[in-house]
Amino acid sequence: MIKITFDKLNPELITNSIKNPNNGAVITFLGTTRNYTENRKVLHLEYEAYAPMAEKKLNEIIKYIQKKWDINDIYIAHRLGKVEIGEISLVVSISSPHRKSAFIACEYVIDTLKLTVPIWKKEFFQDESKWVNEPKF
Amino acid sequence: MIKITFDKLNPELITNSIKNPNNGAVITFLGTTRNYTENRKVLHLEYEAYAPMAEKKLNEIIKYIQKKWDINDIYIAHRLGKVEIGEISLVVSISSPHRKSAFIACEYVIDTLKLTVPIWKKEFFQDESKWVNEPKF
Amino acid sequence: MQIKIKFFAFYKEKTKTKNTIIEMQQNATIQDLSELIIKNYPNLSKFKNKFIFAVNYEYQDYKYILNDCDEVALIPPVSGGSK
Amino acid sequence: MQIKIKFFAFYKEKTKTKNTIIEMQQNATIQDLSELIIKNYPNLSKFKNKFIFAVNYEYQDYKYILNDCDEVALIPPVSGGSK
Repeated sequence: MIKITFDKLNPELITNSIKNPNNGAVITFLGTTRNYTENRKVLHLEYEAYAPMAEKKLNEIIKYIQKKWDINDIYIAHRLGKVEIGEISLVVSISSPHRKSAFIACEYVIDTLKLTVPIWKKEFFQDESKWVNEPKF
Repeated sequence: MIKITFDKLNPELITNSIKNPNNGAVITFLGTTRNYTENRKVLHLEYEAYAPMAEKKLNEIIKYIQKKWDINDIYIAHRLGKVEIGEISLVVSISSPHRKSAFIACEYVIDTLKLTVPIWKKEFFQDESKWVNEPKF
Repeated sequence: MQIKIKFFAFYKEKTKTKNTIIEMQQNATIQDLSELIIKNYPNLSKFKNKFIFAVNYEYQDYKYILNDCDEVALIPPVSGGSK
Repeated sequence: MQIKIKFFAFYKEKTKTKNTIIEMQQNATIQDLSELIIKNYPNLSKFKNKFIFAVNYEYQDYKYILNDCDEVALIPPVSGGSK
Protein backbone atom coordinates (compact mmCIF):
# COMPACT_ATOMS: atom_id res chain seq x y z
CA MET A 1 0.00 0.00 0.00
CA ILE A 2 1.28 3.42 -1.00
CA LYS A 3 -0.01 6.84 -0.07
CA ILE A 4 1.43 10.18 -1.20
CA THR A 5 -0.73 12.86 0.33
CA PHE A 6 -1.05 16.47 1.45
CA ASP A 7 -3.00 15.28 4.50
CA LYS A 8 -1.45 14.60 7.90
CA LEU A 9 -0.18 11.04 8.21
CA ASN A 10 -1.80 8.79 10.78
CA PRO A 11 0.72 6.13 11.86
CA GLU A 12 -1.80 4.34 14.11
CA LEU A 13 -4.17 3.68 11.20
CA ILE A 14 -1.26 2.59 9.02
CA THR A 15 0.22 0.21 11.60
CA ASN A 16 -3.20 -1.26 12.41
CA SER A 17 -3.95 -1.80 8.74
CA ILE A 18 -0.89 -4.03 8.30
CA LYS A 19 -1.06 -5.91 11.63
CA ASN A 20 -1.90 -9.48 10.87
CA PRO A 21 -2.29 -12.51 13.14
CA ASN A 22 -0.02 -14.53 10.83
CA ASN A 23 2.81 -12.13 11.58
CA GLY A 24 4.61 -11.77 14.89
CA ALA A 25 6.57 -8.61 14.16
CA VAL A 26 5.51 -5.12 13.09
CA ILE A 27 8.14 -2.44 12.53
CA THR A 28 7.06 1.14 11.97
CA PHE A 29 9.45 3.89 10.99
CA LEU A 30 8.41 7.52 11.39
CA GLY A 31 10.43 10.29 9.77
CA THR A 32 9.65 13.52 11.59
CA THR A 33 10.59 17.12 10.93
CA ARG A 34 13.53 18.25 13.04
CA ASN A 35 13.81 21.70 14.57
CA TYR A 36 17.49 22.04 13.66
CA THR A 37 19.57 21.08 10.63
CA GLU A 38 23.34 21.56 10.86
CA ASN A 39 22.79 23.89 13.82
CA ARG A 40 20.35 26.14 11.94
CA LYS A 41 16.84 26.57 13.30
CA VAL A 42 14.25 25.24 10.84
CA LEU A 43 10.83 26.97 10.79
CA HIS A 44 9.02 24.40 8.69
CA LEU A 45 9.51 22.14 5.66
CA GLU A 46 7.83 21.69 2.34
CA TYR A 47 7.74 18.50 0.28
CA GLU A 48 7.08 18.27 -3.44
CA ALA A 49 6.73 15.08 -5.47
CA TYR A 50 6.54 13.91 -9.06
CA ALA A 51 3.63 11.86 -7.80
CA PRO A 52 2.97 9.29 -10.57
CA MET A 53 6.68 8.49 -10.89
CA ALA A 54 7.10 8.38 -7.08
CA GLU A 55 4.26 5.84 -6.90
CA LYS A 56 5.83 3.75 -9.67
CA LYS A 57 9.22 3.76 -7.91
CA LEU A 58 7.67 2.89 -4.54
CA ASN A 59 5.78 0.03 -6.17
CA GLU A 60 9.07 -1.29 -7.55
CA ILE A 61 10.62 -1.13 -4.06
CA ILE A 62 7.67 -3.00 -2.59
CA LYS A 63 7.81 -5.70 -5.27
CA TYR A 64 11.54 -6.12 -4.65
CA ILE A 65 11.26 -6.59 -0.89
CA GLN A 66 8.27 -8.89 -1.27
CA LYS A 67 10.35 -11.12 -3.50
CA LYS A 68 13.67 -10.84 -1.67
CA TRP A 69 12.46 -11.07 1.96
CA ASP A 70 9.09 -12.75 1.53
CA ILE A 71 7.26 -9.82 3.10
CA ASN A 72 3.61 -9.32 2.23
CA ASP A 73 2.41 -6.55 4.45
CA ILE A 74 3.94 -3.15 3.86
CA TYR A 75 2.62 0.41 3.87
CA ILE A 76 4.61 3.43 2.71
CA ALA A 77 3.13 6.90 3.22
CA HIS A 78 4.77 10.22 2.35
CA ARG A 79 3.44 13.65 3.23
CA LEU A 80 3.58 16.54 0.73
CA GLY A 81 3.24 20.30 1.11
CA LYS A 82 3.99 22.27 4.26
CA VAL A 83 5.04 20.13 7.22
CA GLU A 84 5.49 21.72 10.64
CA ILE A 85 8.31 20.86 13.07
CA GLY A 86 7.65 17.56 14.85
CA GLU A 87 5.11 16.42 12.26
CA ILE A 88 5.54 13.19 10.36
CA SER A 89 6.73 13.29 6.75
CA LEU A 90 7.28 9.56 6.18
CA VAL A 91 5.80 6.34 7.54
CA VAL A 92 7.12 2.91 6.58
CA SER A 93 5.35 0.03 8.29
CA ILE A 94 6.18 -3.63 7.68
CA SER A 95 4.78 -6.74 9.27
CA SER A 96 6.35 -10.13 8.94
CA PRO A 97 6.55 -13.50 10.66
CA HIS A 98 10.31 -12.87 10.83
CA ARG A 99 11.61 -9.95 12.85
CA LYS A 100 15.09 -9.93 11.25
CA SER A 101 13.86 -9.68 7.68
CA ALA A 102 11.34 -6.99 8.63
CA PHE A 103 14.17 -4.86 10.04
CA ILE A 104 16.36 -5.36 6.97
CA ALA A 105 13.48 -4.69 4.58
CA CYS A 106 12.42 -1.55 6.45
CA GLU A 107 15.92 -0.06 6.25
CA TYR A 108 16.16 -1.05 2.58
CA VAL A 109 12.89 0.76 1.81
CA ILE A 110 14.03 3.99 3.47
CA ASP A 111 17.54 3.93 1.97
CA THR A 112 16.23 3.25 -1.54
CA LEU A 113 13.40 5.74 -1.22
CA LYS A 114 15.91 8.48 -0.43
CA LEU A 115 17.99 7.60 -3.49
CA THR A 116 15.45 6.93 -6.22
CA VAL A 117 11.98 8.25 -5.40
CA PRO A 118 11.33 11.74 -6.84
CA ILE A 119 10.29 13.64 -3.72
CA TRP A 120 12.04 16.87 -2.73
CA LYS A 121 12.33 18.68 0.55
CA LYS A 122 12.65 22.42 1.05
CA GLU A 123 13.87 23.80 4.36
CA PHE A 124 12.61 27.19 5.53
CA PHE A 125 15.01 29.10 7.79
CA GLN A 126 14.58 32.53 9.38
CA ASP A 127 16.43 34.28 6.55
CA GLU A 128 16.10 31.99 3.52
CA SER A 129 14.68 28.77 2.12
CA LYS A 130 16.61 26.04 0.35
CA TRP A 131 15.97 22.75 -1.41
CA VAL A 132 17.89 19.93 0.27
CA ASN A 133 20.63 18.71 -2.08
CA GLU A 134 20.17 21.74 -4.32
CA PRO A 135 22.52 21.35 -7.30
CA LYS A 136 25.73 23.30 -6.86
CA PHE A 137 28.24 24.20 -9.57
CA MET B 1 11.13 4.23 30.26
CA ILE B 2 10.14 0.69 31.17
CA LYS B 3 6.70 -0.79 31.70
CA ILE B 4 5.92 -4.39 32.64
CA THR B 5 2.18 -4.64 32.95
CA PHE B 6 -0.90 -6.84 32.87
CA ASP B 7 -2.76 -4.08 30.98
CA LYS B 8 -3.09 -3.91 27.21
CA LEU B 9 -0.18 -2.07 25.61
CA ASN B 10 -0.92 1.17 23.77
CA PRO B 11 1.75 1.68 21.09
CA GLU B 12 0.36 5.09 20.05
CA LEU B 13 0.83 6.52 23.54
CA ILE B 14 4.30 4.97 23.76
CA THR B 15 5.45 6.27 20.36
CA ASN B 16 4.03 9.73 21.04
CA SER B 17 5.74 9.90 24.41
CA ILE B 18 9.18 9.45 22.84
CA LYS B 19 8.67 11.59 19.72
CA ASN B 20 10.91 14.59 20.05
CA PRO B 21 11.53 17.54 17.69
CA ASN B 22 15.30 17.06 18.12
CA ASN B 23 15.00 13.61 16.58
CA GLY B 24 14.16 12.84 12.98
CA ALA B 25 13.60 9.11 13.29
CA VAL B 26 11.26 7.02 15.42
CA ILE B 27 11.31 3.24 15.16
CA THR B 28 8.62 1.21 16.88
CA PHE B 29 8.68 -2.56 17.08
CA LEU B 30 5.52 -4.46 18.00
CA GLY B 31 5.68 -8.11 18.94
CA THR B 32 2.24 -9.60 18.42
CA THR B 33 0.76 -12.96 19.25
CA ARG B 34 0.68 -15.27 16.25
CA ASN B 35 -2.16 -17.68 15.50
CA TYR B 36 0.19 -20.51 14.53
CA THR B 37 3.52 -21.76 15.88
CA GLU B 38 5.26 -24.52 13.93
CA ASN B 39 1.96 -25.27 12.16
CA ARG B 40 0.04 -25.71 15.41
CA LYS B 41 -2.93 -23.44 16.07
CA VAL B 42 -2.37 -21.31 19.16
CA LEU B 43 -5.44 -20.36 21.23
CA HIS B 44 -3.78 -17.73 23.39
CA LEU B 45 -0.56 -17.00 25.27
CA GLU B 46 0.40 -16.26 28.82
CA TYR B 47 3.44 -14.30 29.95
CA GLU B 48 5.05 -14.46 33.37
CA ALA B 49 7.91 -12.30 34.64
CA TYR B 50 10.31 -12.07 37.52
CA ALA B 51 9.35 -8.41 37.48
CA PRO B 52 11.99 -6.66 39.62
CA MET B 53 14.83 -8.55 37.92
CA ALA B 54 13.28 -7.96 34.48
CA GLU B 55 13.20 -4.22 35.19
CA LYS B 56 16.82 -4.27 36.35
CA LYS B 57 17.92 -6.14 33.19
CA LEU B 58 15.92 -3.81 30.92
CA ASN B 59 17.49 -0.81 32.65
CA GLU B 60 20.94 -2.28 31.96
CA ILE B 61 20.02 -2.69 28.28
CA ILE B 62 18.81 0.91 28.10
CA LYS B 63 21.97 2.24 29.76
CA TYR B 64 24.09 0.24 27.32
CA ILE B 65 22.40 1.52 24.16
CA GLN B 66 22.34 5.09 25.49
CA LYS B 67 26.10 4.91 25.92
CA LYS B 68 26.93 2.91 22.80
CA TRP B 69 24.61 4.60 20.25
CA ASP B 70 23.96 7.94 21.96
CA ILE B 71 20.21 7.30 22.10
CA ASN B 72 18.20 9.14 24.72
CA ASP B 73 14.61 8.34 23.98
CA ILE B 74 13.57 4.74 24.42
CA TYR B 75 10.50 3.02 25.77
CA ILE B 76 10.23 -0.74 26.40
CA ALA B 77 6.88 -2.21 27.39
CA HIS B 78 6.08 -5.89 27.98
CA ARG B 79 2.66 -7.35 28.59
CA LEU B 80 2.08 -10.06 31.21
CA GLY B 81 -0.75 -12.50 31.82
CA LYS B 82 -3.15 -13.80 29.19
CA VAL B 83 -2.61 -12.33 25.73
CA GLU B 84 -5.06 -13.07 22.93
CA ILE B 85 -4.06 -13.79 19.31
CA GLY B 86 -3.17 -10.58 17.47
CA GLU B 87 -2.61 -8.62 20.68
CA ILE B 88 0.68 -6.93 21.42
CA SER B 89 3.07 -8.51 23.91
CA LEU B 90 6.10 -6.26 23.38
CA VAL B 91 6.66 -2.66 22.30
CA VAL B 92 10.14 -1.20 21.79
CA SER B 93 10.15 2.40 20.61
CA ILE B 94 13.31 4.40 19.98
CA SER B 95 13.74 7.92 18.70
CA SER B 96 17.05 9.31 17.52
CA PRO B 97 18.50 11.99 15.27
CA HIS B 98 20.18 9.12 13.41
CA ARG B 99 18.06 6.54 11.66
CA LYS B 100 20.82 3.93 11.32
CA SER B 101 21.70 3.83 15.00
CA ALA B 102 18.02 3.71 15.97
CA PHE B 103 17.58 0.57 13.82
CA ILE B 104 20.68 -1.11 15.25
CA ALA B 105 19.75 -0.19 18.83
CA CYS B 106 16.17 -1.43 18.39
CA GLU B 107 17.33 -4.83 17.15
CA TYR B 108 19.91 -5.01 19.93
CA VAL B 109 17.21 -4.37 22.56
CA ILE B 110 14.96 -7.13 21.24
CA ASP B 111 17.77 -9.68 20.77
CA THR B 112 19.18 -9.03 24.24
CA LEU B 113 15.76 -8.95 25.87
CA LYS B 114 15.03 -12.42 24.51
CA LEU B 115 18.31 -13.74 25.92
CA THR B 116 18.61 -12.17 29.34
CA VAL B 117 15.34 -10.70 30.63
CA PRO B 118 13.42 -13.15 32.86
CA ILE B 119 10.05 -13.21 31.11
CA TRP B 120 8.48 -16.50 30.07
CA LYS B 121 5.85 -17.36 27.51
CA LYS B 122 3.35 -20.20 27.67
CA GLU B 123 1.53 -21.32 24.54
CA PHE B 124 -1.98 -22.75 24.86
CA PHE B 125 -2.94 -25.23 22.15
CA GLN B 126 -6.20 -27.15 21.70
CA ASP B 127 -4.88 -30.20 23.53
CA GLU B 128 -2.10 -28.94 25.82
CA SER B 129 -0.14 -25.94 27.05
CA LYS B 130 3.62 -25.57 27.05
CA TRP B 131 6.28 -23.10 28.19
CA VAL B 132 8.38 -21.95 25.26
CA ASN B 133 11.93 -23.31 25.65
CA GLU B 134 10.80 -25.67 28.38
CA PRO B 135 13.88 -27.52 29.66
CA LYS B 136 14.25 -30.95 28.09
CA PHE B 137 16.44 -33.79 29.28
CA MET C 1 7.32 15.54 -32.62
CA GLN C 2 6.16 17.02 -29.34
CA ILE C 3 7.81 16.33 -26.01
CA LYS C 4 6.15 17.23 -22.70
CA ILE C 5 8.67 18.65 -20.23
CA LYS C 6 8.14 18.84 -16.47
CA PHE C 7 10.25 20.80 -14.00
CA PHE C 8 10.21 20.19 -10.25
CA ALA C 9 11.39 21.82 -7.04
CA PHE C 10 14.70 23.62 -7.60
CA TYR C 11 14.42 23.51 -11.40
CA LYS C 12 10.79 24.64 -11.34
CA GLU C 13 11.81 27.71 -9.37
CA LYS C 14 14.80 28.47 -11.59
CA THR C 15 12.80 28.17 -14.82
CA LYS C 16 9.58 29.59 -13.36
CA THR C 17 8.01 26.77 -15.36
CA LYS C 18 6.14 23.65 -14.24
CA ASN C 19 5.12 22.15 -17.59
CA THR C 20 5.97 23.00 -21.16
CA ILE C 21 5.97 21.37 -24.57
CA ILE C 22 9.04 21.38 -26.81
CA GLU C 23 8.97 20.62 -30.53
CA MET C 24 11.81 18.28 -31.53
CA GLN C 25 12.94 16.39 -34.60
CA GLN C 26 12.38 12.64 -34.97
CA ASN C 27 15.09 10.55 -33.27
CA ALA C 28 16.13 13.38 -30.97
CA THR C 29 17.89 12.14 -27.83
CA ILE C 30 17.90 13.29 -24.24
CA GLN C 31 21.29 14.82 -25.04
CA ASP C 32 19.58 16.99 -27.69
CA LEU C 33 16.78 17.88 -25.26
CA SER C 34 19.31 18.82 -22.59
CA GLU C 35 20.92 21.32 -24.97
CA LEU C 36 17.55 22.72 -25.97
CA ILE C 37 16.62 23.24 -22.33
CA ILE C 38 19.80 25.20 -21.69
CA LYS C 39 19.11 27.31 -24.74
CA ASN C 40 15.58 28.06 -23.56
CA TYR C 41 16.53 28.51 -19.88
CA PRO C 42 20.10 29.90 -19.89
CA ASN C 43 20.21 30.21 -16.09
CA LEU C 44 20.22 26.38 -15.93
CA SER C 45 23.41 26.12 -17.98
CA LYS C 46 25.71 25.89 -14.96
CA PHE C 47 23.75 22.86 -13.67
CA LYS C 48 23.89 21.03 -17.00
CA ASN C 49 26.27 18.26 -15.89
CA LYS C 50 23.93 17.51 -12.94
CA PHE C 51 20.85 16.97 -15.09
CA ILE C 52 18.98 13.72 -14.46
CA PHE C 53 16.05 12.83 -16.71
CA ALA C 54 13.08 10.54 -16.42
CA VAL C 55 11.04 9.55 -19.46
CA ASN C 56 7.53 8.29 -18.77
CA TYR C 57 8.39 7.78 -15.06
CA GLU C 58 11.66 5.89 -15.69
CA TYR C 59 15.22 7.20 -15.33
CA GLN C 60 17.00 7.29 -18.72
CA ASP C 61 20.49 8.24 -19.83
CA TYR C 62 21.58 10.84 -22.42
CA LYS C 63 21.58 8.38 -25.34
CA TYR C 64 17.89 7.61 -24.94
CA ILE C 65 15.94 8.30 -28.17
CA LEU C 66 12.72 10.20 -27.54
CA ASN C 67 9.30 9.39 -29.01
CA ASP C 68 6.38 11.64 -29.83
CA CYS C 69 4.32 12.56 -26.73
CA ASP C 70 6.97 11.34 -24.27
CA GLU C 71 6.72 12.93 -20.82
CA VAL C 72 10.21 13.98 -19.79
CA ALA C 73 10.99 15.24 -16.29
CA LEU C 74 14.14 17.06 -15.22
CA ILE C 75 14.74 15.47 -11.83
CA PRO C 76 16.56 17.43 -9.09
CA PRO C 77 18.64 15.46 -6.56
CA VAL C 78 16.22 13.47 -4.44
CA SER C 79 15.82 14.07 -0.69
CA GLY C 80 12.64 12.33 0.39
CA GLY C 81 11.82 11.83 4.04
CA SER C 82 14.17 12.85 6.82
CA LYS C 83 17.64 11.47 7.54
CA MET D 1 21.33 -18.53 57.38
CA GLN D 2 18.05 -18.21 55.50
CA ILE D 3 17.83 -18.10 51.71
CA LYS D 4 14.65 -17.02 49.93
CA ILE D 5 13.97 -19.19 46.88
CA LYS D 6 11.68 -18.21 44.00
CA PHE D 7 10.41 -20.53 41.27
CA PHE D 8 8.95 -19.30 37.99
CA ALA D 9 7.00 -20.59 35.02
CA PHE D 10 8.02 -24.17 34.22
CA TYR D 11 9.80 -24.68 37.57
CA LYS D 12 6.93 -23.13 39.51
CA GLU D 13 4.54 -25.66 37.96
CA LYS D 14 6.89 -28.61 38.52
CA THR D 15 7.52 -27.75 42.18
CA LYS D 16 4.02 -26.39 42.80
CA THR D 17 5.92 -23.71 44.70
CA LYS D 18 6.30 -19.99 44.06
CA ASN D 19 8.34 -18.91 47.10
CA THR D 20 10.03 -20.80 49.86
CA ILE D 21 12.77 -20.32 52.43
CA ILE D 22 15.65 -22.74 52.83
CA GLU D 23 17.93 -22.90 55.83
CA MET D 24 21.60 -23.23 54.80
CA GLN D 25 24.99 -23.20 56.45
CA GLN D 26 27.30 -20.18 56.30
CA ASN D 27 29.39 -20.05 53.09
CA ALA D 28 27.01 -22.34 51.23
CA THR D 29 27.30 -21.93 47.43
CA ILE D 30 24.77 -22.06 44.64
CA GLN D 31 26.13 -25.55 43.96
CA ASP D 32 25.05 -26.56 47.47
CA LEU D 33 21.68 -24.90 46.98
CA SER D 34 21.20 -26.69 43.67
CA GLU D 35 21.67 -30.06 45.38
CA LEU D 36 19.31 -29.10 48.17
CA ILE D 37 16.63 -28.13 45.66
CA ILE D 38 16.88 -31.50 43.95
CA LYS D 39 16.64 -33.24 47.30
CA ASN D 40 13.51 -31.24 48.19
CA TYR D 41 11.96 -31.46 44.70
CA PRO D 42 13.12 -34.78 43.21
CA ASN D 43 11.12 -34.30 40.01
CA LEU D 44 13.53 -31.47 39.08
CA SER D 45 16.56 -33.76 39.18
CA LYS D 46 16.56 -34.48 35.46
CA PHE D 47 16.75 -30.71 34.73
CA LYS D 48 19.66 -30.14 37.10
CA ASN D 49 22.28 -29.44 34.45
CA LYS D 50 19.97 -26.77 32.95
CA PHE D 51 19.60 -24.81 36.20
CA ILE D 52 20.31 -21.09 35.94
CA PHE D 53 20.29 -19.01 39.10
CA ALA D 54 19.94 -15.34 39.86
CA VAL D 55 20.89 -13.90 43.24
CA ASN D 56 19.32 -10.56 44.14
CA TYR D 57 18.33 -10.00 40.47
CA GLU D 58 21.75 -10.87 39.01
CA TYR D 59 22.79 -14.06 37.20
CA GLN D 60 25.43 -15.96 39.21
CA ASP D 61 27.39 -19.15 38.63
CA TYR D 62 27.61 -22.27 40.78
CA LYS D 63 30.64 -21.08 42.76
CA TYR D 64 28.79 -18.03 44.08
CA ILE D 65 28.82 -17.92 47.90
CA LEU D 66 25.42 -17.11 49.36
CA ASN D 67 24.68 -14.61 52.12
CA ASP D 68 21.93 -14.52 54.71
CA CYS D 69 18.62 -13.22 53.29
CA ASP D 70 19.73 -13.54 49.66
CA GLU D 71 16.84 -13.85 47.20
CA VAL D 72 17.69 -16.67 44.81
CA ALA D 73 15.59 -17.41 41.73
CA LEU D 74 15.70 -20.55 39.64
CA ILE D 75 15.41 -19.09 36.14
CA PRO D 76 13.84 -21.16 33.33
CA PRO D 77 15.09 -20.55 29.77
CA VAL D 78 13.92 -17.10 28.77
CA SER D 79 11.46 -16.52 25.91
CA GLY D 80 10.16 -12.96 26.22
CA GLY D 81 8.25 -11.30 23.40
CA SER D 82 7.64 -13.01 20.08
CA LYS D 83 10.21 -14.14 17.55
